Amino acid sequence: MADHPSHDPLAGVPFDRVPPAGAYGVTGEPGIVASTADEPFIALVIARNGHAASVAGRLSRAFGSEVADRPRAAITAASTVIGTAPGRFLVLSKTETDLPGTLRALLGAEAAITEQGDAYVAFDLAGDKVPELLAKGALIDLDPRVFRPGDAATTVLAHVGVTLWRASETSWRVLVARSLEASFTRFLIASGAEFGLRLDGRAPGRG
Amino acid sequence: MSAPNRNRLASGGLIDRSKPLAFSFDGTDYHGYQGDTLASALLANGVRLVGRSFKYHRPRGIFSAGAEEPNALVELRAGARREPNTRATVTELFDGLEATSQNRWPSLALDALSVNRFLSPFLGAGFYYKTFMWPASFWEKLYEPVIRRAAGLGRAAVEEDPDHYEKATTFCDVLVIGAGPAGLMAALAAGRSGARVILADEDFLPGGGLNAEAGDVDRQPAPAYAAQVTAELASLPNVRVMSRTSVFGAYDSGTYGALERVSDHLAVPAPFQPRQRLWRIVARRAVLAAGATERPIVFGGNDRPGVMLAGAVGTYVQRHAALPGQAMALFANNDGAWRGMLAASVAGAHVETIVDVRTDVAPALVAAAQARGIRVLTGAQVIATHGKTLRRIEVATATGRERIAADTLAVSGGWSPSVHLTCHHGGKPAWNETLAAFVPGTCPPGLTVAGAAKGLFGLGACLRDGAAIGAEAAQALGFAVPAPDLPDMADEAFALTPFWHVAGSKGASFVDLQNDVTAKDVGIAHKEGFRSVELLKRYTTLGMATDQGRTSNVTGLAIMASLTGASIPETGTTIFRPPYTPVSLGALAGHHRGKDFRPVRLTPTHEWARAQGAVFVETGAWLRAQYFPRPGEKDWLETVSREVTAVRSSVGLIDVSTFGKIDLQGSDVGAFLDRVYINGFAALAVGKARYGVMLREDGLVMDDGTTARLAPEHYVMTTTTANAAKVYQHLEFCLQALWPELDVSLASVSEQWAQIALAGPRARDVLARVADGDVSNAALPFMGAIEGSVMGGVKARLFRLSFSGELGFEIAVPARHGAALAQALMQAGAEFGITPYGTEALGVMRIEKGHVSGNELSGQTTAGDLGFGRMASTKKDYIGRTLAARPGLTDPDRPSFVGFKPVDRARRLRAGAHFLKLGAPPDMANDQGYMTSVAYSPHLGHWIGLGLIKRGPERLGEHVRAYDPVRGEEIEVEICAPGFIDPEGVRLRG
Amino acid sequence: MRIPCPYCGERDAHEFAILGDATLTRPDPAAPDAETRFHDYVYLRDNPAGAHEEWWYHANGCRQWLRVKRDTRTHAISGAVAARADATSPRDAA
Amino acid sequence: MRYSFLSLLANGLSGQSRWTPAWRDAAPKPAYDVIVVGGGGHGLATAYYLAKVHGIRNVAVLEKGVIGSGNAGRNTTIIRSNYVLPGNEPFYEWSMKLWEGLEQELNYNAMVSQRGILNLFHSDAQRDAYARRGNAMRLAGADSQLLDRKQVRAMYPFLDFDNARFPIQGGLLQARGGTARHDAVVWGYARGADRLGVDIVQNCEVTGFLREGDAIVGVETTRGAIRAGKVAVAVAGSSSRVAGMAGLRLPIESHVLQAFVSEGLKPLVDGVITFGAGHFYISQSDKGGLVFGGDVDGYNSYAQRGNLPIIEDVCESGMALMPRIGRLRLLRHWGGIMDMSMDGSPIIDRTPVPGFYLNAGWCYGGFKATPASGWCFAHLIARDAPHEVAGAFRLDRFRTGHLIDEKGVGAQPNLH
Repeated sequence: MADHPSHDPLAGVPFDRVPPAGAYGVTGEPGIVASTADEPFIALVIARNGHAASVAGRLSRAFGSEVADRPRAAITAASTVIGTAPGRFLVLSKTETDLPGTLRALLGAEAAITEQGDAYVAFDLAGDKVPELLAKGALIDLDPRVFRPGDAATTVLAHVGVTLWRASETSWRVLVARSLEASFTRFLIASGAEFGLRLDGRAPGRG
Repeated sequence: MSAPNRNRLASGGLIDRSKPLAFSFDGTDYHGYQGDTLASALLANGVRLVGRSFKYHRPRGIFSAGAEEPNALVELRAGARREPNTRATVTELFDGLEATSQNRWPSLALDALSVNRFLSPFLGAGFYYKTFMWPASFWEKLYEPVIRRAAGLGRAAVEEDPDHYEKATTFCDVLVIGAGPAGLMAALAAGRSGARVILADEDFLPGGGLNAEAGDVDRQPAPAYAAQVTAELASLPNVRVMSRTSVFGAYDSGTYGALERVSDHLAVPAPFQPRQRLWRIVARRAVLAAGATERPIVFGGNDRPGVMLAGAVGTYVQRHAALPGQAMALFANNDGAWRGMLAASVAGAHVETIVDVRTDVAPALVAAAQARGIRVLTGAQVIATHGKTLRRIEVATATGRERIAADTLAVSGGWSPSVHLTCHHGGKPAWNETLAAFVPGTCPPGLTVAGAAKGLFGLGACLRDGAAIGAEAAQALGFAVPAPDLPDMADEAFALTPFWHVAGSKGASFVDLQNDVTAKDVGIAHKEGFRSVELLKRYTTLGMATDQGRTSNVTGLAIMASLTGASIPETGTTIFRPPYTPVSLGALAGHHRGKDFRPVRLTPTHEWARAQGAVFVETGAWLRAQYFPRPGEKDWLETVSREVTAVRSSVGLIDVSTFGKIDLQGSDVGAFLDRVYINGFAALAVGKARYGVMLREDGLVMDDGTTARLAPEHYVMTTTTANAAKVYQHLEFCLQALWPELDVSLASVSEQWAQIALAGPRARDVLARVADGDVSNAALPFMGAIEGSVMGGVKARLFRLSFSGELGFEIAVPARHGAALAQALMQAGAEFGITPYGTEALGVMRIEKGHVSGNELSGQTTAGDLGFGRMASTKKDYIGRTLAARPGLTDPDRPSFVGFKPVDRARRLRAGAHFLKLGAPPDMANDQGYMTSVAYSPHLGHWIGLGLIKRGPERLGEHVRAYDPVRGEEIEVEICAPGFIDPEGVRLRG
Repeated sequence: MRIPCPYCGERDAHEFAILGDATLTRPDPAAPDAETRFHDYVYLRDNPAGAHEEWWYHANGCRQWLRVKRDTRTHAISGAVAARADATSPRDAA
Repeated sequence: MRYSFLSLLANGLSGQSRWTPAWRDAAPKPAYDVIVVGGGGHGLATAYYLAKVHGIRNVAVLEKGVIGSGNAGRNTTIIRSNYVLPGNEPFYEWSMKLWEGLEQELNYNAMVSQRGILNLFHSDAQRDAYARRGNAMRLAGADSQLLDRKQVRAMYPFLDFDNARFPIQGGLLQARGGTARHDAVVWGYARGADRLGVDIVQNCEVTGFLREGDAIVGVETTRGAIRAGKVAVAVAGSSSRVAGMAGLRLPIESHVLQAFVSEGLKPLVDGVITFGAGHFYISQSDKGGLVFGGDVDGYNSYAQRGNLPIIEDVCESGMALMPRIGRLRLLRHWGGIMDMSMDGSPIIDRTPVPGFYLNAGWCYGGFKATPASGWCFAHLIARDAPHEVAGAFRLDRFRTGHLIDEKGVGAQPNLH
């Protein structure tokens, strides 16, 4: 080990700490920019038995984008609604400070609402190399020709359960359980180092 | 340095003579060129002795030019990067390469254990099973250590592997395995259709056999044609060419395992590059175009350095411009080998003699050989070899015997299609009489075989077949395939007479070169009844070496068949298990090693706890604060006792966010809880929580926890940390599979809520300063559960619960506020000396209180065992109720839950000690149960324990032995009720 | 091994947990021979070499319990449906 | 032919020409006192002890393929008696004792090698569980030692002590544990049984049972009908199928367990090590290959092969435990069909069908049990009463609730 330096992008970073913001891996223009700066309000909507279609319809009308009862992300400037299971939707909003209240008012007895805004850390991943990075952890087909903008999946990345979707041609989002933020970030850094990865952390304040 | 290599042709080959590469073997410096393998470079430098065999330590040379290599295994690199058993034949040469021979001492040329070969008359197959039994005790002490030291091949590195590994998954329509003629054409046909194609090839240069082909293809040299097709493939956006990538296994549902050697051709990996990458390739269709492996003929002295497969000679001459020797002979049974040797001769090799077992070799071939000055002996056999490395061969002809000078003997007994991956789903290859070879049998679903791998041995046939199979694969998936443009190629006729073993040989005739299995060993196996192929392999170890029997399996089978008189297919088939070629363990592990072995879960207060000086402990995936030592404390026990005392006397706090937390909503939650808990929940009032015990359907306890009713149709359940996922899965099963009619929605909120337990007589005083509302006993009585807010508006759930037995609260806030809550509580409790405590103190207090936890919820205990018998409702059905009534689970003799005190209060108790009656001999019949949990109780000033003992609750006050021989201890303990402190529960109701 | 989750699409079996035979029905606890029936339900298995219908839980996905039809000799999977009657496949509905 | 220095010498000098078959490849007779179905280690050991201990020599072992081609040849060769429950531990300790004299008993070197088995623990709760187990072992007369981290480090300094995700805290050592050469065990019992007159009939698959009323009085096979006083079945992996022919449903599922071997290496791992924070155990064969394994793949299977997730899981655990093995290579992996019972423990019992005796449910622990399984099954067959160390292995224990669940995971075979 002594004779050659090893290139460990995580050298010196304790495993039980979220790695600090900064540049990791090869130098130069980063192939991937990862950020947790955006902290949406999040709630889980569970349609009660038999109400999945109706709930999807109401969500579509309220959030202005076609919500389907399938693994898709319905995206607008202010919100994203993702199907995670039959009759289950994760609603993300940048603006609804009382998202559960809004949803209860909207859906009434048709759905159970659970606040989840603190359950997840939302990663924004941008750059051409994102699919290659994610392929190092995912067991699903994330080829950009197959996994199109708006496609979503609840799956596992390198032993970490995630809900991810492709927000646009070049950006991807991943929701990770809050307790696993450090480990997931380590995966991103270890897998993204060959492309160069810039990590933008959360703004202090809400965290 | 750049002087030409001794055995290097002046021109030709696919090496770059402008790029010399320095390397060393056994400490001697050499050089080769870009495009060499270690084997070709060694040959070019005239190195012929490269290794020692496994058992007899016989000198061995390079035998092949590929993954089938049985002899030329080296330790590559050094130090922490040492790679034992590396095949020189597939090792791409790089500048600075360092290789060492292995399995020899003190040196390759002078190996002490080569004396084994003089013992070889006694060391035949099965030898070990018949001896070393006298006296019995000598096996571990003497025989086995000697055998173990002598066995094995290379040495593992001593240090940790410094390189990185990765794993990745990719998907395609058509996976083409092998980039030889058939594979290239298959990839081209499928690629031109627009299908997503992956072409994976183990070599660093695509082309396979084309790169060793002397003739033209499509009016250009074969290697140039390969390069042209490769270039087109690389230009197609839907095609990915993966060189240095071995597809090693065919797994279920079209998943293939592949190993990409990202950096093995470099001295060290480039910055942030892995050494190797494991690929999981999910393919809708696969084309196996893995080619074929040449097999030798078995004869006396066939293992001498200088004896080499004929095709390998062709590869070294044509592709690497390296001459394996200066005076070559061929021993063959087929025309293909002749053509290869003639081409090598044209390229500059000195081929002097051809020996063929056949008498009817095509006159044109004989004439062509003779025209090049080659002596031809037909109807002849090589019966022996001579020289330390080969110097002469001994040939038996119709007229007699003669010795012929040769330093290289090319051998060809025909070709075995590389059917390996076709066997990975259990498919058995089928014997083809014409080819005298096994060809693919039933293939894994979606996989078809093309080219030589299915027994097509002509170049033109392989090209055509590859194109057809590639097109067929794409078409089957709905892609329109343009008509492929095929090079115009005529094929030479296939002519081979099966021949396996020169029966009248002199000296040992090796079937399996690496494991030193001889034809005689096959004979022993036959005599002793190990005649089926499975028994033959196991008894003789034939085919079990690192080359997986590529050059030996069929020959061994054929020799056995000739002994039994049965046909080869009757004797058995050679099947192959994955991996196709050995795969490094590092690659299979990928990034998941060291601290990254498994993800770590951190509590919302992790950083806060660290700042408080916490020592952390792994609790499943979680890292939790174990205790918070302070300067001057001499050990953990002092720290923990301080924490416990602080809680019992004033107030303390602990993060309990790791508990599973499940939101249940709907009109049927109460009914649902009634079915999953043994006790009743339907009548639980809003604003109240209740402790519940859950069974598995087999009647044993699964988990416990509290469930609170926050609103008429909204409940929140807590589970133990360990069982959080299991309980959630169980509840989903009940709801989705058993009772889908129930109106209940489940949502895990474990991550959403940070939860902090605040306990101690001053707990309410502290909470009152942090909570925004009333937390008086009236507003929040024991087992109360309310929603409110803390810290001036942070949403909170407040529970009046106690695990410690003290006045206690659990305060849940959205996770991001967890650390702030801890800080606020610390501040509010400062005047009471509020103390953060860890899992150890929590454990002490629950043991003092007599609560069960993980050690008691072992999956082996019933509700009755744990003292919950009376909790179980008799008015309703619930999961586990029926089977919990079985006699074995209701036997009053079952070990049941009680407490224990040391009779001598100064003694320490140990969990895991077994209970014996006083005076009873220590044996299994007298085993009465065991201590599940122990703690030092600072409150009582002595150790206390919880445990399970036969009829425990009936025996309070009785003394028994706590027997703990693994720690050399045995002490007398008194059985007592499990609640050591405040058994009436005054404190927690205070 | 890849399992066609009706909601998520084809996923690696690594994402799932298996519970076993899905042809068994939880007995009526009020039946007079309930203990025998529960014994059979909890413990006895046909354990066929061939077609097998089994419970798989998509733990790292949609958390649905699926009935998967799989051949225990070849591992070939011929179909998967969600346990819940009303949780029809969105692909079927489309 | 008895193996001795003399016979070895004579054969060495005669060009190994005088060896005779290790056992006769017998043709089936029309009837036997006892038919043992299954020519694996357990079946052959049963036949051997029937003949040797109970004098019942008119016995046939029927094997559908060649002997030892099932799980007997598809395991990681570990022998140990480190169980905790009273139903198990005395049995496995009896097996250990039989291993210790086996080679002299059989005149066959099965390479029984007691280089020790070390179970690592990584938490206080695991330590407590291992202490409980170690003490139970002592109660049953077995050996056990609870080692601390320092002692483990002295034994195996190359384990990851400094950068482990789940630090090693210590281990439970059974010094008498170790390995045996699995094939040789089969061959040794076959040779021993054959010499006592047992017919070993290969390529003879049982296709049905001969019945008289309720009772089973023989078998139908691919080589014809054969009558028997008693039919004893020891066909782990196929137990459900064979019992099904007799109309029995069993508390057993068939699962695949993979095993792995590396390329041959100079000595690296002396004894057997099991990782307590993942699914991994490892030893090194006398030939130099690292032999290792992990968990079952988890799903019912008769395919004798597994999949990548478990292979990766095992190698991740291996690298976490021994980070020096990264550059070593996996040479082969294969799968065996495990008879996974519903409480993780075996069955040696009569059945409700008269004349039908069952030996089944060995999960992944069958190899180490081979001698005692044969001994106790022979006892049961000969005397129609269970042997004292196997008395808990009853078929009806699931009905009565007298479960033997070492892991406490309940009726979920893939978790045992």
